[in-house]
Amino acid sequence: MVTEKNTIGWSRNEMAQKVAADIPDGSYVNLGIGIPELVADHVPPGIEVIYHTENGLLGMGPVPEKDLADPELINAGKKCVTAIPGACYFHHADSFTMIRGGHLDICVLGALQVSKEGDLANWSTGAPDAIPAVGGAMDLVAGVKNIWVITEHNTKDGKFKLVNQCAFPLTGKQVVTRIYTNLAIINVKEKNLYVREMAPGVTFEELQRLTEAKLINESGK
Amino acid sequence: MVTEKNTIGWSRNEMAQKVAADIPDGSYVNLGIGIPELVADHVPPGIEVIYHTENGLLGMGPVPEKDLADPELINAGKKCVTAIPGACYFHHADSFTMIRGGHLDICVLGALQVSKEGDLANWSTGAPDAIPAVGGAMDLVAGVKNIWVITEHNTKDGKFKLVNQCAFPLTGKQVVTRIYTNLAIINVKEKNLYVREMAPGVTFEELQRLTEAKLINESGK
Amino acid sequence: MINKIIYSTAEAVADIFDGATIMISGFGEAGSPIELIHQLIDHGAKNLTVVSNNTGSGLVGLAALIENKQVKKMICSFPRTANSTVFPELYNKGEIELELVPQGTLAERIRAGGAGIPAFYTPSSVNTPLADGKEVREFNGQLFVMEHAIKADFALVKCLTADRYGNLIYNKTARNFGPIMCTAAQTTIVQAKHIVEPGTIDPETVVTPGIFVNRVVQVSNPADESKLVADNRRYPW
Amino acid sequence: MINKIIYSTAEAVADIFDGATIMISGFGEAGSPIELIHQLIDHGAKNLTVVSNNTGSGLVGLAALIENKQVKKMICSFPRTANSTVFPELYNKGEIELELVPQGTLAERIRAGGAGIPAFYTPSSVNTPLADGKEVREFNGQLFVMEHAIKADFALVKCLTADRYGNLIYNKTARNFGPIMCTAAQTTIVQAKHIVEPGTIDPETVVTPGIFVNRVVQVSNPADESKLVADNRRYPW
Repeated sequence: MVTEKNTIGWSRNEMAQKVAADIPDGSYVNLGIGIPELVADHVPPGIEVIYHTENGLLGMGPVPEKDLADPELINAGKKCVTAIPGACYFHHADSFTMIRGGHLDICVLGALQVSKEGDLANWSTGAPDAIPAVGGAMDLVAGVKNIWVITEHNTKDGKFKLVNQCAFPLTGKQVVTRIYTNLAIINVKEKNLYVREMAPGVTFEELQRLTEAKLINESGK
Repeated sequence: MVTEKNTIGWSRNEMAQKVAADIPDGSYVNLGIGIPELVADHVPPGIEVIYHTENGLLGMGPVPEKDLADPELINAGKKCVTAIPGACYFHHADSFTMIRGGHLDICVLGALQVSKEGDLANWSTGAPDAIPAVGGAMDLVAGVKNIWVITEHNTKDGKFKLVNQCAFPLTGKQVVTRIYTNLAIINVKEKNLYVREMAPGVTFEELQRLTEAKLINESGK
Repeated sequence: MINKIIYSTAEAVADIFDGATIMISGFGEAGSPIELIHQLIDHGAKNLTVVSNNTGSGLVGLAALIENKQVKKMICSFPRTANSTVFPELYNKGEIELELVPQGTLAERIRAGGAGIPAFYTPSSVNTPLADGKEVREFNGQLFVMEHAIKADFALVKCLTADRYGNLIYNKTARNFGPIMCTAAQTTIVQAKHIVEPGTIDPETVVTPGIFVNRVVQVSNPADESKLVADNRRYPW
Repeated sequence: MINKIIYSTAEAVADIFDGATIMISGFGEAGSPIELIHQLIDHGAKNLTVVSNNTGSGLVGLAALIENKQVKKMICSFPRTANSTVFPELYNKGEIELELVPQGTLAERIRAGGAGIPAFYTPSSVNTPLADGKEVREFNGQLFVMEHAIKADFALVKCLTADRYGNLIYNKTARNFGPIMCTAAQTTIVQAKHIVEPGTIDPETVVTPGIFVNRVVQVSNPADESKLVADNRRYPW
């Protein structure tokens, strides 16, 4: 039931490229930790995107040369980054004014599960010995206009991630507007999942088989 | 019934001097518009006081030489001022974080009426054709630790200002901790007025006659 | 490419519509975007709700906007100042509405509007007429009044220096309401004395991050409002 | 004369008492006042409630304070990070309490504590387990959860440069929680790399006004936490 990596579907970098291609010029974007971080590497030339990192920087630039790394210039994943000309620093309350106040255009996050209504679970498996850790995810999904999820279509052991109802604790209810997986790009509209595009070699029937929630095909294929 | 100015009691400058003498070294102080502004002229040498003005300056200095006046460096009364070395500028929400958050030590305000319980009325006579204007007074009395009032003991037409109950709309309830008038210095403690000091030539009987609220004599005279 | 610079004040305010809520920075004349206000008079939008600490002086700037009958309602803390006659006259004739808000509550309501906080509790105005009709609630034995966020359709703000991203710095106490108003409006329009290349403003010292700004127009020699008032000038000239 | 400069970290933290609530700045190691934390370990105050975004790395700094059993409860948004083992172990053994707060709510609760706002409403965490037991209320058709201010007895904060009035500036993203924590503590204790004369910091660029700071101690060469962790160092040395 598992789709093998590198045999069918997009690679992580291809997924990130698909996300990057959808970011309008001039957008203010927050990229979550993990796969979302790859998106910045794929923004097409001529497109200017301003990256926000919730620990207090607007205008985040790429990872520095190793000997130029400054442990006091980091991103939300606590990796060393750089600042572009025209960047600015601010404190945490101001940073979350940007997030909660609706000033960011797009946030790209990872997911454990997404429901057909756009509910997101991405902070806790609810396992009794797991240390719960939420970070800024709940603020991001509550405040940013467009919440895009980038994720493998299924778990490593072949379980559904796009489900009818999230079993894991929610990060936010009806917040996700688009899902990029290794198999498809799916829009969440009016509590339904609409397939916009499928990876080469993926059929709609196959995609539905790998998805618990009912899909509606808008891909034209 | 009116006490004539310049015959008995303290002048405005003497009142301001009394206030200034009571400000501990190192205090953060907000001075209201009008008579309170005189206080800054009388701080004794060796005492360092940091003045806050709610329009965004901590470390307000004296009025500038006329040709050095900057219309973008003003106090709450919209008069040109200066900034001391070590001053800083900030926006209005941060300024009222200082006020509302209890960070200022003393605020000196004018008054229309003060009640025996420390209620203050200083923003509106409630007259039907008066334009109501409150400014920062309600925030100051709600947030600053010590609210001191500096005022003539009676109105120009001989009416009481230290009353049993304020007739004018309140600025705050049980907020005033000390009153400096041209005739006396009065502490407000546990809903009563305690006379700490009287101006030369003023007797307690005379003072009580000019005060609607009952006074308790702690002046030792 | 991001370029928020607009080349005329007329273009900057062109889409302000009748009935809009507009925040206007300034504490008295310090920080008041007088050229943008005058352009709004030329533009002519009516039935405006204006959020600003004062109501203007003389017959220029905000006072002129009010005299021109473009303002239906003022939300402010101190509607009378030394040279303020326009607002009091209209108010006493019942021709303009007033929502009087304590200055710190006004600032916090604007900040809340920008920060996605719909309501908060404050000790200011408890037991006064300005708390009438509002929810009062006890926390830790003390009373507080609930206040709601204020948002605007447009903010008109004056700053010292801007870049094409909309990063701003201000001059001295002219900063006042500018930074919080930038956060609370759908469209923030800024007049800047100087425009510089991105990176010229030290990233540690940016006061308003560009994300809060939509349009920047350069006004190299802004009028000195108090001089206009002293000279009995009136806008439109 | 006002002089908030203290000449030893020992003196700076001397009055921290058992059972105190302490805010500690930093996002990971960036902005973490490691020398003040180590001094607090030497000092030995127990049963502390610590408010900090994370729970420390390796066996130094905040992780060492926790390992030394001085912390009864953590209030934080992200208690596990790459090199964080001390907190998870104690938590799974039931030996330390955790109040998990969304990062933006944590920041806003601290800011509210400093600003005299006892409570506010936020959209963050609505319909999630972190809103359980909290008041949920509708404004303009949307649901919000009520959150309370957090105040502390002490704040331990790291900055770049300070003066004797307590005015502070920070370095890059090491600013993070420092400025708001300074406002929310009864006693704010700051370690600064540089101390300068008043007036040296441009008054337009001060990030934390001195009114929010009680004590400043110079730590000219603060340790690099990630290097200590990489070298498997443990405090006390």
